[in-house]
Amino acid sequence: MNPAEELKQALPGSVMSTGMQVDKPLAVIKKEELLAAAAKVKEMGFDHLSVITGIDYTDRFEVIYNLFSYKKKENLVLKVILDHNNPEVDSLTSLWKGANWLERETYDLVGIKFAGHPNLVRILLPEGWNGHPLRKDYDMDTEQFVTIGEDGEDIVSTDGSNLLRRK
Amino acid sequence: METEELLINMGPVHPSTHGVLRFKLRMDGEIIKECTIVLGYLHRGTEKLAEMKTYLQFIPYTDRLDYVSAMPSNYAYVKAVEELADIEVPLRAEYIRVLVMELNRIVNHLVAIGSLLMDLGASTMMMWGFREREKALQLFEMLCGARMTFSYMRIGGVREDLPDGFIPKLKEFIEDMEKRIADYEQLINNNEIFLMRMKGIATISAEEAINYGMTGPTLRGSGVNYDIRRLEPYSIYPDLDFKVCVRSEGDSYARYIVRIDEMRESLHILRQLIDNMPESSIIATQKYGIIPMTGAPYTAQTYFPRIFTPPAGEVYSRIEAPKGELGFYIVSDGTTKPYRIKIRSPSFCNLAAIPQLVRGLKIPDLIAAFGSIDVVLGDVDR
Amino acid sequence: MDPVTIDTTKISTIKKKPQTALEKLEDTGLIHTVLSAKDRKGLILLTTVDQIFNWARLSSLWPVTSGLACCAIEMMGVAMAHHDIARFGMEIFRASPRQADLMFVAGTVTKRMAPRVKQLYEMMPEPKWVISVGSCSNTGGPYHESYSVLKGVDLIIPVDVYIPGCPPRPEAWLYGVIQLREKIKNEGYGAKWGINK
Amino acid sequence: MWTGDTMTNAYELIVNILTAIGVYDQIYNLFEIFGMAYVLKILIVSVLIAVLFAFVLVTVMFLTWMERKVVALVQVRYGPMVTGPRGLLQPVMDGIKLIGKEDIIPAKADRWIFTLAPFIVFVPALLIFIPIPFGNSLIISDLRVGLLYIIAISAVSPIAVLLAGWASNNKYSLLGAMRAVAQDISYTIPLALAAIAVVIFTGSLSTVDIVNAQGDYWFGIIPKWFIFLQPIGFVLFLIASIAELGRIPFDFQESESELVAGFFTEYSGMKFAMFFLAEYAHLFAVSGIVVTLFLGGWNGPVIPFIPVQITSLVYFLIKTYAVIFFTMWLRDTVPRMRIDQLLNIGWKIMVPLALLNLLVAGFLVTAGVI
Amino acid sequence: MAWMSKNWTMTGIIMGLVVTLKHVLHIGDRPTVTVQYPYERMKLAPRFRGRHAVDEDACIGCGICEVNCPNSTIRIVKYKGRWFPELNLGMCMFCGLCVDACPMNAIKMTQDYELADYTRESVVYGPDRLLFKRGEKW
Repeated sequence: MNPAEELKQALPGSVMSTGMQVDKPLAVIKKEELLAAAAKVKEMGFDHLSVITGIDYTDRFEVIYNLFSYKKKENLVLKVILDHNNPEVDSLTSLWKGANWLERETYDLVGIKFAGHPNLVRILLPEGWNGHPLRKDYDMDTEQFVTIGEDGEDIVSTDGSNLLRRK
Repeated sequence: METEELLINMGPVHPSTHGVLRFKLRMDGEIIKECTIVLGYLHRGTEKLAEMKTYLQFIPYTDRLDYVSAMPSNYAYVKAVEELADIEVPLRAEYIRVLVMELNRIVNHLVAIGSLLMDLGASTMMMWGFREREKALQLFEMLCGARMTFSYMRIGGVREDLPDGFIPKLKEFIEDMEKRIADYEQLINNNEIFLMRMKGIATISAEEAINYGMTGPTLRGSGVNYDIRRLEPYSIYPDLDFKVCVRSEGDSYARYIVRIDEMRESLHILRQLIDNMPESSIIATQKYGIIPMTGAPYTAQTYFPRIFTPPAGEVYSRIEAPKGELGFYIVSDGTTKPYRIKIRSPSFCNLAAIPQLVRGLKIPDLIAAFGSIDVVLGDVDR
Repeated sequence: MDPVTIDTTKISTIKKKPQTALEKLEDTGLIHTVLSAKDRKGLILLTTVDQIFNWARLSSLWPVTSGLACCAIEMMGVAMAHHDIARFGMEIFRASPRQADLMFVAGTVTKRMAPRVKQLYEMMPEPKWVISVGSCSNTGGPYHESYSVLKGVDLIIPVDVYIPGCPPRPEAWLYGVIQLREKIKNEGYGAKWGINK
Repeated sequence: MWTGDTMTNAYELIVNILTAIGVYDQIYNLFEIFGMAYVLKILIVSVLIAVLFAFVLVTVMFLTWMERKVVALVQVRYGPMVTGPRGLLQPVMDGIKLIGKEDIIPAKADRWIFTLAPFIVFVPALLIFIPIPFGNSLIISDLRVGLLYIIAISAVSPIAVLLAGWASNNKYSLLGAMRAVAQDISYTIPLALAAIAVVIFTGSLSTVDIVNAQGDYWFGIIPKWFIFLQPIGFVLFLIASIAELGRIPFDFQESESELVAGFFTEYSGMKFAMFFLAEYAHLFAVSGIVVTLFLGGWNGPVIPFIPVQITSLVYFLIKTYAVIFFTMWLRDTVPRMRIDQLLNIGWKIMVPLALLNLLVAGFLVTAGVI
Repeated sequence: MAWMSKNWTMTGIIMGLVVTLKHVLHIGDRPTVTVQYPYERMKLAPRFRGRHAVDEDACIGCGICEVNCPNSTIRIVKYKGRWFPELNLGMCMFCGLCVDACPMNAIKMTQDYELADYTRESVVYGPDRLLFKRGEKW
């Protein structure tokens, strides 16, 4: 029996469906139950949180957690489906410290909020950047510039006159 | 005694941040009380660009993720697409792929060790490391015409076959490398100052390392016997004989020694590959290839799938890159361009543990710890 | 398959090693300035100073240590044993911009990095030069469509020499350095300060 | 005869040479007419000092070239090649370029101290050469407290370093300066203690006396250098002087990968050049002192028909360059230490060992063994 | 007091000094490896990907290279009444996809890497600098 089925048996209320993602077992979790399911999964021995991926499907968001177990040498994929208007899901930082940066990155680039995250700020782009680039509706035409403020922090604006060289 | 805290800003342009990374340090004298890492000074938006490129056009971009070891990045991407489209790769192509990846692993570790020692103040090691790197790069140049950004892998195979005279030169390189590794070890391994700087510094336990999602030599330095080449074998690794190098101490020195040992193992793998190199085509033709022009030789150029459309679906595929677990999460919607590509880069996840590693240490220790983690900023910021 | 043979020997003409004393002097960069100073308009008083200072400047270009991306690794390659930029007296990579004369913009200049690069340039004392290395800093290169990359470093700071390549191989890099040396030879003493152009 | 042993310094040597040629009396009388004989002495000494400083500056320039060449040799490359034959003109070019650079004083820096600090570093670096015997009678002034003078003068540079670090108003500079001062202070003690052990044998602080004490041979072959009497003292002195110089493995004041450029991060142009020159002048001076104290100074086999002044100068320079080469060779081999480890070693190992060494030396001399 | 238990005989450092001295004296196959560039050159591999060259007779100006270029380096422009590619080498990433894509095998990559120039415009290589005739020595 693969781990996704196992998880469904243990928590029948929170697993919506199971399946396979190429060769990896996949379980779709209800978004309210993610933290409980993840705790259960960690208990099952999946100690390595490999990656968190956020995907914008224009009508919905999906967050995918790829897990691996060092003990059992098994893979497991967890998937949460989020509403497009207000994408928010529980943070897994309490279980995996490594989730901290991965969630921040997902927040930064895709714009998914993680409830309970200790420090949910942008990580790759400067604070104040307009929009989340990996969303399909991101405006690629507006140039945004960064300048340094008094205290050494970044200031984002669409006006690059301080930065650009006068020709 | 009450002392005033000192705020120090290291980077983004600093000699020992291996590129553009910024540490914000809250210091008590010379002791780091808190280290905050600010990323994103090299964020180039590769994942967004991937949505605008065809599957083939994205290959050169994977070179520029981890620019010290581009072949594994190439391969990780190509492997993910092949898994998505279920393409079977000819055996010779797989052998060549593994050969270049292992060669690149040596190059990566040479750069890693060299820049670590450079940060510690011993520039000689870096010079010697780059001397051997140059020889490896000449091999790469013979093979694919570029030194760092190869764009050598193709979906279903590799771009070009091994050129004449490649294998003898490779053999020469392996012979030479054996001697040089001995030189490095004599120079630095037992150096008292080096031991003082590295042993017992920035220790991380196995549980913590796993919890942080650390992978690669960094994790193996903490005593976790984990190598994707062994546990989730891909390509031809199941047929190869190699040892997973593990140290149990979990300090900077252990991570350094793991790298030195891995170079030896890579040489061992290279020897096996040379001995068993099979003869076959170098690119898959069964599904997406086009019919070659009559009389044209059997190369990637003639079998080049200009319009490549994998079936719709999602795949996460990962390999053991020199720095750790490198994964590509690809979502295809059945068009010529990927819908979404997410890159799981080893440097990004390994770097996340630095603030924990260096708390209570000093600035020189931060540099040693950071060097021993081996981070490339192109891989972190993507 | 490949009937066209491209004769590469003609492209890469190998420079002759200097033999006579005059050739050797010219190679170091002095003689050329002596000869060319006559044709140039400028303050006569400064011309002899010109020759000496230009020679000194082109002979000891200290770059600032500022690698940005991929090209930075090749910058290390240039400084290492096989190519050895030290032959031109340039191995002193100063970490502090205050002591540097030359900035290699080696790699992608992102929007977030751009003000820092500009600041670094402004911190360097005059006279100073900039070499833009690689496609990314020349024009934005592979990433010129990206939302977070500046489309060429010359938008923010003046660039003296552009070296194409992604990354350029170390010889191409050294060729760029030689081009810069040629440029400095023909500069006036105060060219960088706006006098004696 | 002007090659006699009666001369103690270079002034007397010059006077003797002039006398031997037969012009000294005329010149002396010329000055005597105006009642200004002392001016002649001042003149000669000034010329001597000018010659010394010129010699030091040329040597320093040569040392920067040598440093780059030695690094290149270890790292299997060539080093400077293009400028001048084998790149010999490279340091000159660097100097001229630095003169022509813009001199930046940061807006928030303390203007006066910022400008003053390089001079305070540079002047003692030259003054330290006054009592160093370059050869038989080739010494500006044989001070009776020569060794004390050297240690005292070299203790001035930490003050200037601290001024430079403070005035720059830069955190890296300040940290670098703090490190430099801590390091200098803690290593001056073992340095002085190791030197005093030598003084116990000679009974004099004069550098000339120290060198003369090493002139003999044991069994006619082994020179009576203090390195053989004081091996521990020699090692301690060498390590402490490398630490005082702030070279790898002890280059915390600069430590490029940690503190950018240490206390001179903010300096540019000629002021930076002064720090640079002072560093190498110090290297030369310290190597000279090591030679004087432990390696027999200018002593060496006498070659007939060549004035002893010349042979002794050659012996001294050969020994000094050997010491310099060793420091450069060491620099290319080892990584940098950590500042707390360095201080630990300084206070917990070097000082006790130096004291023990002193005790043994004192015992040997009192017991009359040597 | 952990540092007290360390090896203070410094054999490690002495070993290091020995191996560096071997390099200084070039003992045992440790030669100086520098290639003095303007006077000597490294041997380039035949596959080296340098500046492009376009076969004047073979090129049909179809624009497949333009389409296949990952970052729009190539533009098709009119030259001598025909259409040829123009390459902005300041933007090119030398990946070789245009060479792979060309249906006529007209576009090649030469071994010329000495491309540094003083202005941004002068690194844009038009057909005048790219074209060569088949059979003609370059």
